[in-house]
Amino acid sequence: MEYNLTTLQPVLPEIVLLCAACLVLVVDLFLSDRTRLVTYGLSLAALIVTVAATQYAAGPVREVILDGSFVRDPMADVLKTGLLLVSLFAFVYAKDYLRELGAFRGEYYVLGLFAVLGMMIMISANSFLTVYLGLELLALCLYALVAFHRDSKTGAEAAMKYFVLGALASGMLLYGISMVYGATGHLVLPEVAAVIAAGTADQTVLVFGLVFIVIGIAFKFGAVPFHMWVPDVYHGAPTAVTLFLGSAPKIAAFALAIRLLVDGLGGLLAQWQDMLIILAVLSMALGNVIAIAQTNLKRMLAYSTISHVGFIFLGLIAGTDKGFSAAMFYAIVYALTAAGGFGVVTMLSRNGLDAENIDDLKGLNDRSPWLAFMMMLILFSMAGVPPTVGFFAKLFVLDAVVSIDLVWLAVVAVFFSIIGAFYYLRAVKAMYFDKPLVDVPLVSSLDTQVAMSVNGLAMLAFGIFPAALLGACRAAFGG
Amino acid sequence: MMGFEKFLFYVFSVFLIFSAVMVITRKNPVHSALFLVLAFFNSAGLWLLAEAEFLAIALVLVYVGAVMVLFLFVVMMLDINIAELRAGFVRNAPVAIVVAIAMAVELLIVVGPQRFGIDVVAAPEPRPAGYSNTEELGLALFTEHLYAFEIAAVILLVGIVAAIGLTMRKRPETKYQDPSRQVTVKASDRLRVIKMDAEEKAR
Amino acid sequence: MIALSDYLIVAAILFSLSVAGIFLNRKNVILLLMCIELMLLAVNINFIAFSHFLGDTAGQVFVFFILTVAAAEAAIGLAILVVLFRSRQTINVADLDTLKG
Amino acid sequence: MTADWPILSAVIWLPILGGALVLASGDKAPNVSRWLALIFAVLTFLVSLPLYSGFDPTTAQMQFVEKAPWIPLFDVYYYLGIDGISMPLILLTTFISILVIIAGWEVIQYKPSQYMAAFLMMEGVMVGVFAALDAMLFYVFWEAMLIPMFIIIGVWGGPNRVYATIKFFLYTFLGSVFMLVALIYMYFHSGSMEILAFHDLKLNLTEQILIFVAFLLAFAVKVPMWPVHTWLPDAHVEAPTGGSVILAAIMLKIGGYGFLRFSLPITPDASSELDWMIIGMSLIAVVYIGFVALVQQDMKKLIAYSSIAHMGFVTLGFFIAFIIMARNDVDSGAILGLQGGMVQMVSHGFISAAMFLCVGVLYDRLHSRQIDDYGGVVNVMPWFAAFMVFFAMANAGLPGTSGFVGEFMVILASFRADFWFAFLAATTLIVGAAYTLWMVKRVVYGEVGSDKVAALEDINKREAFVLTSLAVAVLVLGIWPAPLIEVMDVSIENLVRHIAITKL
Amino acid sequence: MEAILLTIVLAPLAGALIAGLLRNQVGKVGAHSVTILGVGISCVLSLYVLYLHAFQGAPVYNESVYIWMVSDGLRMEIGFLVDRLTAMMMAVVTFVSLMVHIYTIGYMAHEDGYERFFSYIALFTFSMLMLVMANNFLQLFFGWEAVGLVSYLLIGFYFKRETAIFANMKAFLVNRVGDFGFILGIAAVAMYFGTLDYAEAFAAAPQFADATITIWGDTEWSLMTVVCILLFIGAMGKSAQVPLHVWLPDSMEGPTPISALIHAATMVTAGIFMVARMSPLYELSETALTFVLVIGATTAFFMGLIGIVQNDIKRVVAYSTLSQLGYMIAALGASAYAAGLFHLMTHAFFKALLFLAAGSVIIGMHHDQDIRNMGGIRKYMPITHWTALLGSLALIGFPGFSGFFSKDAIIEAVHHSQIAGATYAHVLLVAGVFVTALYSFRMYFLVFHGDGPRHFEPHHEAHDEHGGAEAQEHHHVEDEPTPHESPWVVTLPLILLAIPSVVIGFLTVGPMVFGDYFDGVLFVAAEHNTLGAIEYHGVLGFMLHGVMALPFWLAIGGLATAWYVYTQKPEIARNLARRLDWAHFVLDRKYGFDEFNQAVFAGGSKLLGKFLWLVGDRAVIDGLAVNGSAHSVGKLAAIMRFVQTGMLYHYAMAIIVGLLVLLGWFVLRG
Repeated sequence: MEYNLTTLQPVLPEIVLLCAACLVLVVDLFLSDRTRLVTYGLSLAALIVTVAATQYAAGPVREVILDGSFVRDPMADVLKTGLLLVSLFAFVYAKDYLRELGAFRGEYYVLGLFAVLGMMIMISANSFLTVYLGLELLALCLYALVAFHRDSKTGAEAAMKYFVLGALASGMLLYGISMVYGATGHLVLPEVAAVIAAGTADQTVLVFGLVFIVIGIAFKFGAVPFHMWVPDVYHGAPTAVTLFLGSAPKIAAFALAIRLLVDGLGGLLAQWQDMLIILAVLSMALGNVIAIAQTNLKRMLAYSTISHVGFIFLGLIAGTDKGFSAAMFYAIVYALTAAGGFGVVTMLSRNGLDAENIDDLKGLNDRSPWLAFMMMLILFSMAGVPPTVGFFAKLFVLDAVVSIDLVWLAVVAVFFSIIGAFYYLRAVKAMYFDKPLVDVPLVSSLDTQVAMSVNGLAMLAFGIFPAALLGACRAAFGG
Repeated sequence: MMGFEKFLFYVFSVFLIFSAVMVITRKNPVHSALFLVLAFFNSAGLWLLAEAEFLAIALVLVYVGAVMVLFLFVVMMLDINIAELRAGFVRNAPVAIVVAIAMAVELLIVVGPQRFGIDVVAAPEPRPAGYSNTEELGLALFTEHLYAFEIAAVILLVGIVAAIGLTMRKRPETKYQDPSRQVTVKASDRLRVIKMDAEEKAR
Repeated sequence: MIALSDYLIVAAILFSLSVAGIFLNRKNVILLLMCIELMLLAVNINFIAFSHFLGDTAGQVFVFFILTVAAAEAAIGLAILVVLFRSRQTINVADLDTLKG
Repeated sequence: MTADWPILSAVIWLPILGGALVLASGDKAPNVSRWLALIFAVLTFLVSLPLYSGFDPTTAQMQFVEKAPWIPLFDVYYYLGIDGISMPLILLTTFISILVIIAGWEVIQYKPSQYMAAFLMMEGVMVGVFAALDAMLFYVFWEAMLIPMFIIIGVWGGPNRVYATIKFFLYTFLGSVFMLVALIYMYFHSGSMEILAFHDLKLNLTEQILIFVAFLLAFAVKVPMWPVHTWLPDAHVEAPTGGSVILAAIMLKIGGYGFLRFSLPITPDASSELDWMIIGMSLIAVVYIGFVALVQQDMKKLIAYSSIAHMGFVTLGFFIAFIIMARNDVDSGAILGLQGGMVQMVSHGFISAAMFLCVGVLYDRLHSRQIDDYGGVVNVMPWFAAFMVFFAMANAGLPGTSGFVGEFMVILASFRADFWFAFLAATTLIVGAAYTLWMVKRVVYGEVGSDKVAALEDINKREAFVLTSLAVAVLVLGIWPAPLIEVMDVSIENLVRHIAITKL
Repeated sequence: MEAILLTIVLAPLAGALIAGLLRNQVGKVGAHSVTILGVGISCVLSLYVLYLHAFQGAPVYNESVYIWMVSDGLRMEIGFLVDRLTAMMMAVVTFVSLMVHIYTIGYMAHEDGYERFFSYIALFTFSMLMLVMANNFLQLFFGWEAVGLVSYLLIGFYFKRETAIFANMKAFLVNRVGDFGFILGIAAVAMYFGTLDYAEAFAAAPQFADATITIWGDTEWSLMTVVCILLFIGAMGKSAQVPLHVWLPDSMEGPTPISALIHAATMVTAGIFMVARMSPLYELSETALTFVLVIGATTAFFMGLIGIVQNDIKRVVAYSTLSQLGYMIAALGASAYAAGLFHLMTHAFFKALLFLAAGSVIIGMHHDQDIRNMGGIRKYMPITHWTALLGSLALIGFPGFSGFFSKDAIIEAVHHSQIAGATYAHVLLVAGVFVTALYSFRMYFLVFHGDGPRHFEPHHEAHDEHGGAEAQEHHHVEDEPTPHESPWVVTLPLILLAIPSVVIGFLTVGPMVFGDYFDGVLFVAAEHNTLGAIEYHGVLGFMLHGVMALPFWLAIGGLATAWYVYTQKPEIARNLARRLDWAHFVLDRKYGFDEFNQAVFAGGSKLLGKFLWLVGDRAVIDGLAVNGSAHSVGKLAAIMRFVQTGMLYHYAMAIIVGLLVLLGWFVLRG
């Protein structure tokens, strides 16, 4: 096996990001709090450069290098780009919040960059080993980020819960991987798939391992009943972290699911389909219903996330390229939407007040009509109301399940989305119909404003022109 | 006929399970930690039986030498009220036992001899003499699994950054000088003259 | 001869015990962490057994990385624990209930 | 026929663009927003006129067709076109929108730019609903409508607006999502999202019934039909005048339009199978709601209930067609009923708009919608009273006003289906007159009710203009409905031919 | 011809629009000038048209003006059918209308809303003309409802008066009940005959003579019976037949000129006109004719009875109108369409006269309408007195007066009728003659005879309600405490109406009732030809025959009784009222129709409405279904959130249990 720059080209984005992250890490050591903006700027630059590298490395042909542990395919290109952009938004939104909080430290960006790296690794993973390592890299960064604001009691509590449950889930995932390894004798996903396709592996053992693996995936997504960490962590973490945690990892989780369930265990489609149906229905039901009872905005969005996970699962359940691309579309769109949603929450949390209750949205239209409008677009997108992109995300996954004659599942899904609409509407209601509780005008820096505008209008733009993104998602699955 | 290997296997297994049971039932976390060390030792023994010598050693070194010490350190450092933490232990026991048995049954049904017995999966030929498990592992690590190895490095780096970032804090009571600030200080930073209108005397 | 199933059964029992441990020691975070270590141990036994019986080093490599990750994980986990203890003066899980509902 | 230039697109996007501009103009100079909004509304109306003048009433083909790929991977096209069914409704929309802008002129002081922008955008979206020939495009417009309306009711509405607007949104959302599933299902089976392709899609009876029910939920809520009507009174009561006008004049029509464009032609056999249910619901709407309207104390609520009753005629007219076609001894009447329903929609668009504007005129002055707070308005507002009585009469279906035409046609047609249908439908002559005139009696006539009423000023020129425009429309349509009928004649005939053929 | 007809119709409309919409510009004089001009043109041209048809034998004009719409092959048009019947109606309508216009100048001189009033009555003229000139059912219904609208507006002319605005709503609603039947009748016509055109419908009708339809269960109904009765229900509403008569007495809340025009002479006769117009249909259903006959006769007698106990001068005339309408309807039921129409015409003149005279008296009495307060007015208002006397004589059917011919013809025709119910009808109609004479002359004597106004005191309440007229009235009271003759604009119409009231019957009974005037217009089946059964040998012979018949003597008896009781022995009336207090009570309460309607229909509707609203909408649909489900979801959410305990071990347990369940499900299963 020869290594040279040419063979390593597919892995260029990861290399670039790693180098950049290390650079940020080192540079940050020499910065004082006043010059911390350099870290911020470098981090953004790192992401942008990585985007460029991703685009440079991109191509329609699937490439597997590094002895089968790394794969770069169109799906990876799209997901990575999406991931990086969403992270970019998250980093921008986080800046002002962290400064106000007095926690504008380099660690956020360093750990954030490493988390992004972890996710990219997951996206490009081609073996159980890489999947696991990417997952852990992400998870470890996130655990640390959640506890990152050391003065926050909720942060530590959330981090502890997240950590224990995360470790438990990864233990289960590993147990599953070990069983699949035992049954097939391979760790590289396509080889596993080949063995399963050949039918020589013991089906029961495979399904046995599959159950554990599905649990690992479900945990990462936050699907019911493996969702319990989601509300508490979203709620307890500093909003800037929730923002990051709630957006980009959904893309990675999608990649995780595709890599494991499709690339590796595609032969067990019938089994994991049934499992995901159960999880999807539970997620949509529980997420939407409990969200109604929430008064904390972050918590509400957390439950909303759970319900959206149900929808992403719908696309996976279909088990067709159409379904996968629909789920991919959904995941990317949701990540972008969630970034915007939590971004607004960070922007509200100014002047040292951590505004995170729905009541804090009150009168937003009076305080900042533009921000309110963006938030409205985001909320309607989450609710799936056209012409926002959230609608198309839902449409495509529904189409996917209808295509496999699971009309009942589509009906269940839309039914719960009605319940879901209620709490989004309540937030819109607070912004537009209620009088503000405080009269402080909202100020935010230019970069935040620009990012928020781009983010909010993207909801509309992708809604009116969904074809491009859908096309990219379809192309990722050979459509 | 029960070979010596088999005998050792049983010994290690029984000790392993025994120590695992002790881990989860001891009142004192320190005892638990120590039993966990014992469990690691026993499983290292099992791994030796499975010809994974390097990992057996690594387990002892990494886990017993580092991780468990860390555990113990933390347990000691944090002044923990043991009694409080033990509350409900007995009450939880039945549930725990039921769940554990259910879990074990489900697992054992799958992993039992029916599928993985010796007659189903033949024991591998013993490694030839001179075989170095470490060498083979090393080769695999630095060729086939180089990518993973690099990632593991990053993970460790993150571990360091995170652990330091989380636990290290500048103590406010510690007084220290910052030369750069001393040099750049301006007079206006130190003293500000505020011009005030004369106030009327309150009536 | 030691059968593969023997290893797996031991691992399975270990796994079950770790689950039981989670149920038993619900209040002590450190013990929860230890139980998870037990679970990882079970996984590792699985991998090594499979690796042995399959004559494939990949399983051992996996275990190697699990050990690595587990070490980093333990470091971070304990760091979080310390942070938690500093802010709460307790590691009683029952007291970690500000976030709920 | 394809237009030389994309008129339909212009009619859709011009107001939306205008809305964006108005929104951008902000609230610093409210008059700029108002004039800008008015200019765009008038412009849109002018642009929409060629739809009538250039319309070819001799063909049932879609006209002014525009087709461009939108989401090719999903076979979704930006596909617009109109026939005789949609064209009148589009003109109605552009016409009413102007009036709404004018009606909100100085009444709206809180964030006028957002108010105007919401209405303009809604105008474009509603036109889109009528013009869309692609099911997904239709659905997008259909749902997009909800957002501005939600905001309009919620921001500029009355005290209980939050309940009303959320109820409105969820009700309609509930109805429409199931339609979405049905559309997807048909897409799955036909491989096309074109509505016209759905028309020819073979479906067995079970499929048809399920699809029909899904559509029914969507359209029945929108119309609204009994028993899913309860959002309407609440929404109307709380909505600002302009909101009520748009809601009553156009939004409800979209439900009726949906029946014509989707339910009937796509699921003719299910429609035929379940016609009794729709007819029952329609008749209940006419009778039951009439009585409910009778006892309302709130003017807007009363008019809202009356809207439900009037829309009952629309659905009745649509579905008696099946009974008529099933009868051997009657050879015509189906077209009459369908056309009657259509005319009733257009007419109700004018009349309900006018009624709500009348109430709005009073509300702007006294800030009360309670009938009891008024009385003897005619003494101080004679011109207003004249309009109010005129529109009340139109609402009661007086011949010579547009309100009569549709009801008359539907009664005539329903008699062909069953004597008792006509009997029950005709009770509206009595009940409809009763609740309308009783309200008029209590509000307009009598001694001056209170000092507040005594201080009322008669309508100003702006209000007079709005009400006069509507009065003219109501009269013209009542005295000479032939142009309207001619426009839709061929399309409806074609529809009837289509639904007469079973898909089984 | 079309130009003439259009001018006839549109001239009043133009007047109405100018007077109504430009009222601030044209002012009072402008308003009445323009409307009188319009109606005047219309009247002159109508008379010309009548002349053409009656004397020149002009052909029947049946053309459409424009197509209203064509839907589903059903042509709906606006068009004119002008034949002798129409021409007669047009002449009557425009003439009476013109008189009323002129009269109004005086009557309404000091009222608010002067221009509005003129606008309304001109609009009414237009509507009525549209009604009578219609050549199809649609336009008939147009006119039908349009006159109803104007009637509504005019009854509620004094919109401040609670009774007035109650009355106008009541009038409209009761009419709507009639229209309810009417529109169903039209629907039936459209369905079975496939057309709304009179000529085509009449031509198609005979084919359906034996057709039946099922409405309820398996009972077969004759189609023609159903159609005719449905249409007749419309006529019952408009022509105020029992039980839909309740609105007419209340309609007296309107100003007197419109009581004359609308609620006596023209609009209320629309029902009679309509049935006559539909004679080709009615002749096909004997059941329907019986229905018509019975309703008419019942109305004629029982409504007349109420007239005896009324004290409001206008109400007496109103009940008289009801009764006379009953006569007309009865005539139709007996297939004596010509007689009915003839009575319609004569009645239009003398009843308009009576109303206008009553109005004149009311002016003189300064808007006091209670006849008990009047008396001896003949001294002060000679013209009014004499014209009223002539009108009353015409009304009771005094030989030679117009009413005599028409009423006698009706009674004779009913007498000859063979259909079921004819005997009942005959008895009632004959008895009605006595009643008519009694109430007419009761009023006459009470108002015009006796010693001076018994109680002359301006009715303050009434004045107050008249708003602006108040100051004016006080002025009058101070200057002239006694009634005085009305100005010429009031008396001139009285005189002009008195002339036809007296002579028109004498002049036209021959051709109209027994002659060929209506040939080709009215259709009478041979077996129903009751008029043909009457032996007619010239006007004088008819009079001679009439004088020898019972009705004449009954009329004289009624007159004499009235004279005796109300001028000589007033105590008799009081004693009688006390003795027969139950009868008096029943009559005074008008048989309780109003109370019944108010309690059952109005009250019942409100109750039903409340029930449906509060229980149906609020409680069940909104409460249970809508908010109920929303609340239960909310409750569910509130409960389910407790699953999220915040306890780490619960979360871990969830994961483990989830694992157990999934394992159990998927692994153990297969």
